[in-house]
Amino acid sequence: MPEDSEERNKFIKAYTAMVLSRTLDRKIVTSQRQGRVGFYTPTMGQEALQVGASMAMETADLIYGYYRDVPLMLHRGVPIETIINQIMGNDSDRAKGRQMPSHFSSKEFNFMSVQSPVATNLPLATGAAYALKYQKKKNIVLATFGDGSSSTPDFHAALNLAGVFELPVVFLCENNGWAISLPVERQTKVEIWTKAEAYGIKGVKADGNNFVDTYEKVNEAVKRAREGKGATLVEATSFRMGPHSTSDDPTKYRTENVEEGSEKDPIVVSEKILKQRKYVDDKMIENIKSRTHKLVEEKFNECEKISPPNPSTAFEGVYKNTTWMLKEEVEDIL
Amino acid sequence: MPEDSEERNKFIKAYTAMVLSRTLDRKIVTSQRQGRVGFYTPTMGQEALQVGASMAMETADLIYGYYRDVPLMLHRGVPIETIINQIMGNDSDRAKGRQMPSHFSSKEFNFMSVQSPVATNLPLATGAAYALKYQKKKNIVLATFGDGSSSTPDFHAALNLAGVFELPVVFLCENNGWAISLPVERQTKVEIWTKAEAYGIKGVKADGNNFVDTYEKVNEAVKRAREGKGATLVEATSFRMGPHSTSDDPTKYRTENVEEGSEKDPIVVSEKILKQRKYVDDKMIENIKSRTHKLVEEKFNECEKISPPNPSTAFEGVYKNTTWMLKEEVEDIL
Amino acid sequence: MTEMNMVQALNSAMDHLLSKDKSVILLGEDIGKDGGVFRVTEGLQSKYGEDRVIDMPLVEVGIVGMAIGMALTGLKPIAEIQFQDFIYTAMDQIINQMAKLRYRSGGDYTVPMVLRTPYGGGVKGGLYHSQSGETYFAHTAGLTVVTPSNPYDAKGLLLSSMEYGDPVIFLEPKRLYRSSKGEVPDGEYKVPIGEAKNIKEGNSVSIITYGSMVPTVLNIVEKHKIDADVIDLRTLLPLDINAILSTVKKTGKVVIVHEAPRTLGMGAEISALIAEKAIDSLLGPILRVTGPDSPFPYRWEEYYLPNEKRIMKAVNSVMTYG
Amino acid sequence: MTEMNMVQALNSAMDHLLSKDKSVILLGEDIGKDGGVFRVTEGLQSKYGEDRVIDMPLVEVGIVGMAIGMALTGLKPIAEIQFQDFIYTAMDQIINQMAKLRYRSGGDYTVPMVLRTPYGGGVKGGLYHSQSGETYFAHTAGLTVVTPSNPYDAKGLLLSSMEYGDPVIFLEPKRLYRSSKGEVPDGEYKVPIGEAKNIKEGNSVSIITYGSMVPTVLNIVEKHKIDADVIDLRTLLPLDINAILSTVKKTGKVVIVHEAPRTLGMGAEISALIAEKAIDSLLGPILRVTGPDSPFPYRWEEYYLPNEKRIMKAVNSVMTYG
Ligand SMILES: Cc1ncc(C[n+]2csc(CCOP(=O)(O)OP(=O)(O)O)c2C)c(N)n1
Ligand SMILES: Cc1ncc(C[n+]2csc(CCOP(=O)(O)OP(=O)(O)O)c2C)c(N)n1
Ligand SMILES: [Mg+2]
Ligand SMILES: [Mg+2]
Repeated sequence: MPEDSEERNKFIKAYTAMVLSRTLDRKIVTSQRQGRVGFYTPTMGQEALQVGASMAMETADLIYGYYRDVPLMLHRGVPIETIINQIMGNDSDRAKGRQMPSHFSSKEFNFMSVQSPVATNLPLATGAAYALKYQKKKNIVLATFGDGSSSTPDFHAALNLAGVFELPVVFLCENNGWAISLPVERQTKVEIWTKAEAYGIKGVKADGNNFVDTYEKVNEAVKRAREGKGATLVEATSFRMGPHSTSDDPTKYRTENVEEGSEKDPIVVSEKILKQRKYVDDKMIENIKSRTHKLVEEKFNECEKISPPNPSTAFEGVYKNTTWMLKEEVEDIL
Repeated sequence: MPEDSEERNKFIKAYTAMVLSRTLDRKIVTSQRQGRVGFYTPTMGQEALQVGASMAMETADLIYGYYRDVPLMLHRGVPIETIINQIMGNDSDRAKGRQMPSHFSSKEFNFMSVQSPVATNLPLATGAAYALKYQKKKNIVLATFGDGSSSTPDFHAALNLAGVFELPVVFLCENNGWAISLPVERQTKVEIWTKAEAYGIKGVKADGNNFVDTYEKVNEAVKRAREGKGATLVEATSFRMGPHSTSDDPTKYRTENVEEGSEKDPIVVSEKILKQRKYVDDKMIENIKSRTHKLVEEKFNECEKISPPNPSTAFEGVYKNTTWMLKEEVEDIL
Repeated sequence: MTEMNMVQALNSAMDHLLSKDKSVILLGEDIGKDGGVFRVTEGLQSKYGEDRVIDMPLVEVGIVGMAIGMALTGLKPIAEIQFQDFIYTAMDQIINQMAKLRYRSGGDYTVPMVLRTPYGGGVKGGLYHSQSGETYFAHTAGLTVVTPSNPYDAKGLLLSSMEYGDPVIFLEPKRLYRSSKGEVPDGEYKVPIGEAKNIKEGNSVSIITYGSMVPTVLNIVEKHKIDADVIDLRTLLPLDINAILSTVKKTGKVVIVHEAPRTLGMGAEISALIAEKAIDSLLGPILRVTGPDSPFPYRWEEYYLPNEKRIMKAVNSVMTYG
Repeated sequence: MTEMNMVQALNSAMDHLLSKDKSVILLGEDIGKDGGVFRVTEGLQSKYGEDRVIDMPLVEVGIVGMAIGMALTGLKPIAEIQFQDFIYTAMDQIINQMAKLRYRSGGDYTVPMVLRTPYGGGVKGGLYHSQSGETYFAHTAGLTVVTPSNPYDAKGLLLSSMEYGDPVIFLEPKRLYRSSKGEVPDGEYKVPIGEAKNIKEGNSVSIITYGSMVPTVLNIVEKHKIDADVIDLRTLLPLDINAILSTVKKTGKVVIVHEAPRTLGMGAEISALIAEKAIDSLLGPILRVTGPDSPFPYRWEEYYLPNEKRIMKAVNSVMTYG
């Protein structure tokens, strides 16, 4: 093993976050089948690109993410409990179980609350970037979305505005090849990163299976944004190794798949990279995996024991000042 | 003068339509100032490009136009009365004055009823093109819109769908340099025709001040569409020589302007083209102008005499079968 | 007649329409190979082809806009929005194009089409997979809004909608997709648009409801042996004013039940119509049992939805009034 | 105090806000150099700069979305939609983001902002420049909806809205922009959100109205010397239930006037609240005088808008009832 180096630490941190996410993913999917979790959108296959992107970000940078961004959150430092509690919708969930699983939020780590309608976070990210620029802050915004989301109105609005106002925002398209059952080739005729040109912003493609490549591409985009050089659209290509969600049956529409542990699995690719640079050996990998496994089991069990929120919380926090109607209605309900 | 030729006839027809439109434009604007017309969006400056585009179309082709498309309609053969009656909102208007002036419609000439929310005709055009393709018709769709309209959700939706389904539709962006007070450079960072690439369709720029150039570019796009080769985005650059509408005061935001009769006036440019080819001389031009002037005066006066529609028509035709509520409401109203 | 659930009934209606008429086209997200996220269009693409059952890119405004364009050009489109919650980016196409084309063109251009979408809660969908947005459509002149509460009405209303000549917003109560079962004719039949159904006769109280709440109301009425006149509206725009006024005149006591939020929910219009046209028949207040004025929660949806406790409280309150 | 019309009052409110707080930002189409198509923002860009009074590209979903993002990041945006008729492409941002962010994030993320837009008819705008879409907003939990009927309320409500802490939909009755005039304080003051105003006392009939119809109603009441209690709602969500119930209890006779279409217009909710909570005070039917359930016509808008004939017919009908 080489001496501890900054890069080594970074890479091990990155790899650990990927493994943690994968382990958690598996745990949640299994628990869903057992009826212990209501729903989930697995993130398997997108770990490397998300962690690569996260490596380029500072904590004070703002993330406008989407429902598959668990690896990104974990690498950023969001406690695993935050993820699990959200999925459980228990009393420790910040939103008290109001949202479906996979709709995360962490103000502490500047990870904006996730909505379901895809890509509608992008105009918000543009507005946030405008604010940061106006306030002369050095921080920037990262907004993520899927390949299918490139067809939406909000994608068009946000990228054009980011171009016109030269905003410090990085748009990260997590191209996993599918929008539920629609393959990306049927979503649009061109590669998504090339759409940047239509908005006068920079476009770049990253190998999303390679966290180093994604890190480098996103990092360059982040730098440009910080230097006031405007927005970038990064397309990171990867695979959706699992189903769209736990409600989805991909055998209906999909013939090929990237298997866990196969050559293309981003975790396997990452292991290779770390080994090549001699940052880890098999034993360390085993170690990380078993530590992670233990951690996930522990945390999951702990979080599962947390009691549900009080039913009243389902009707609180709609406004700063609750309306008289809602007060009246809740009285009738509870 | 050369012998009558097909081209000569075509060009004279084109020029005549431009002059007719310009004359009508002036008449309506003047009448608006006199309180004889409620509102209007002058088309001055966009005559050449519209007539050029119209030359490439067959009557059975479908036009999904916008509020400035008077020259296109006139060249297509839509009677001048149809235009004037719409603007008057009189009893001979097909829509019985329900719509604001400039919101034309002519089912007879396959010119779709114009809406106000800009670019929302584009997805409709895409659907129409899908239908024509599905029905194996040889006809195609032309959809027009302004430069500002390229920022809208509907632009993005329509162009991407036209690309994905390889539809027989030509998108004609009438770039007059302004969206009310916003110059096109502030609307988007790139030339609009280049946005085609983001959708995998063909993009081309035409000199919209030159009807021959626009004709050729649109004609090529039409051919491709007819041959099943998919959609094209044509950007025809021109000028908005007048205000945005009769309610607009461009001195608030605009310093330069293209004056009527100046070198850049598309009517002047067209005269030059026709003279160069020896299709017309000054006398013929005078002739066309005075005939047109007379025609516009006559028709305008005739149409102005037509009585208003019955007030009841304002509440008819909402449904095939009027709802009981509306019946009851109208009884109360009338 | 075959026993079907609502998904099967809808599928059978579309199968029938597609087989009968080549101009019928389905379009929506994941409706083809995948058969729709609720399987309503299952098997139809492989039977009728990719150009007739179209898997659309992820753009609701494009789905609706394209369907309007198709309807304007001789096709008979049935468009699907995957969840009603995601329809709002298409709202401009619905309000400003779909609903107004006939009017603004003096009848030259019309939009005969159906826009289907699953709505309502009770499937653990949270804020964005549970909304009941019928008000947004029922307030919009030019639209027609229907919602079935059982498989028979689902098929019959869909067949009627396709012949209606104007755009129909077809709201499918997703909670009932599989739980509601019943006999459905194999061939063609119609359930008329604009007609409510008196699904249980009674004299002591009128319960007016529709869509997903119908089975709940019927169960409660049966369980508590309430002498209730129960109206299933079936069409939300235009409302069946005769059915509403008849039952009010009969009982004088009204409870309206729906899961959409109370403020400006359908109950508001129903109540206002009664207060306008049948005030003298009323023997007590008109009560609404509805979803509260908040987003729809993931946890505790059983509290959000009108339930036995709340419905019985309202019924008892009007029945013992005075 | 200065005599102002509504345009000037709104301009003065925004001028005040911009001068006081650097985090206040205006964004919209043509609001800068052009000063807005109704001149409401006239002179503000040259005074405060292009980065604070932003001329936006033609994309309503971008205007609203960007404003939300700004509000989430420490700015205090006032966004303008040029005509309310063009707001629908932004409806998803309004319903699914703006209205739900506080709730879905457990209060971690909030959206303090104002979305201004002119609405209503009477300016010869036809289908697409005359709509009164207040129902679409007032049915949406998470939003707050206000509409002034005079310059004083316009400025006072706008100043209150900017301190409200939640998103406010600010509907400006464009017909009154220049016709409504009155004394307006030069400095800061508030008109409270959620409070209606009894603008004329009377005992024989309650007329409940708001926004553009207020001057019409007042004129008619004066001209015909009707002993009417007139309520200007000012806030449409949440409604001022106390003001509504008080006047009903006082007069027992209610006419509601608005120009939005009747079906599921604000009148529906007002009527339903009364039928629910004050049925015993009623001495007759609750009548609604509203725009009909059709698009807004260019010609004959004077027939679309509630007018003297129709309002008087309703007033006489409830006053002579029984
Ligand atoms: C506006 C909208 N329409 C439809 C949906 C339903 N839906 C959820 S995810 C999804 C596919 C998204 O695909 P993509 O953007 O590629 O992201 P991925 O799930 O593949 O990561 C769809 C259609 C939605 N959430 N939002
Ligand atoms: C969706 C929408 N937003 C705003 C408006 C108000 N408006 C009318 S025309 C116009 C500018 C349109 O510019 P452009 O597309 O370039 O067409 P032009 O008028 O220059 O021909 C605007 C903002 C509208 N009609 N539709
Ligand atoms: Mg994807
Ligand atoms: Mg323009």
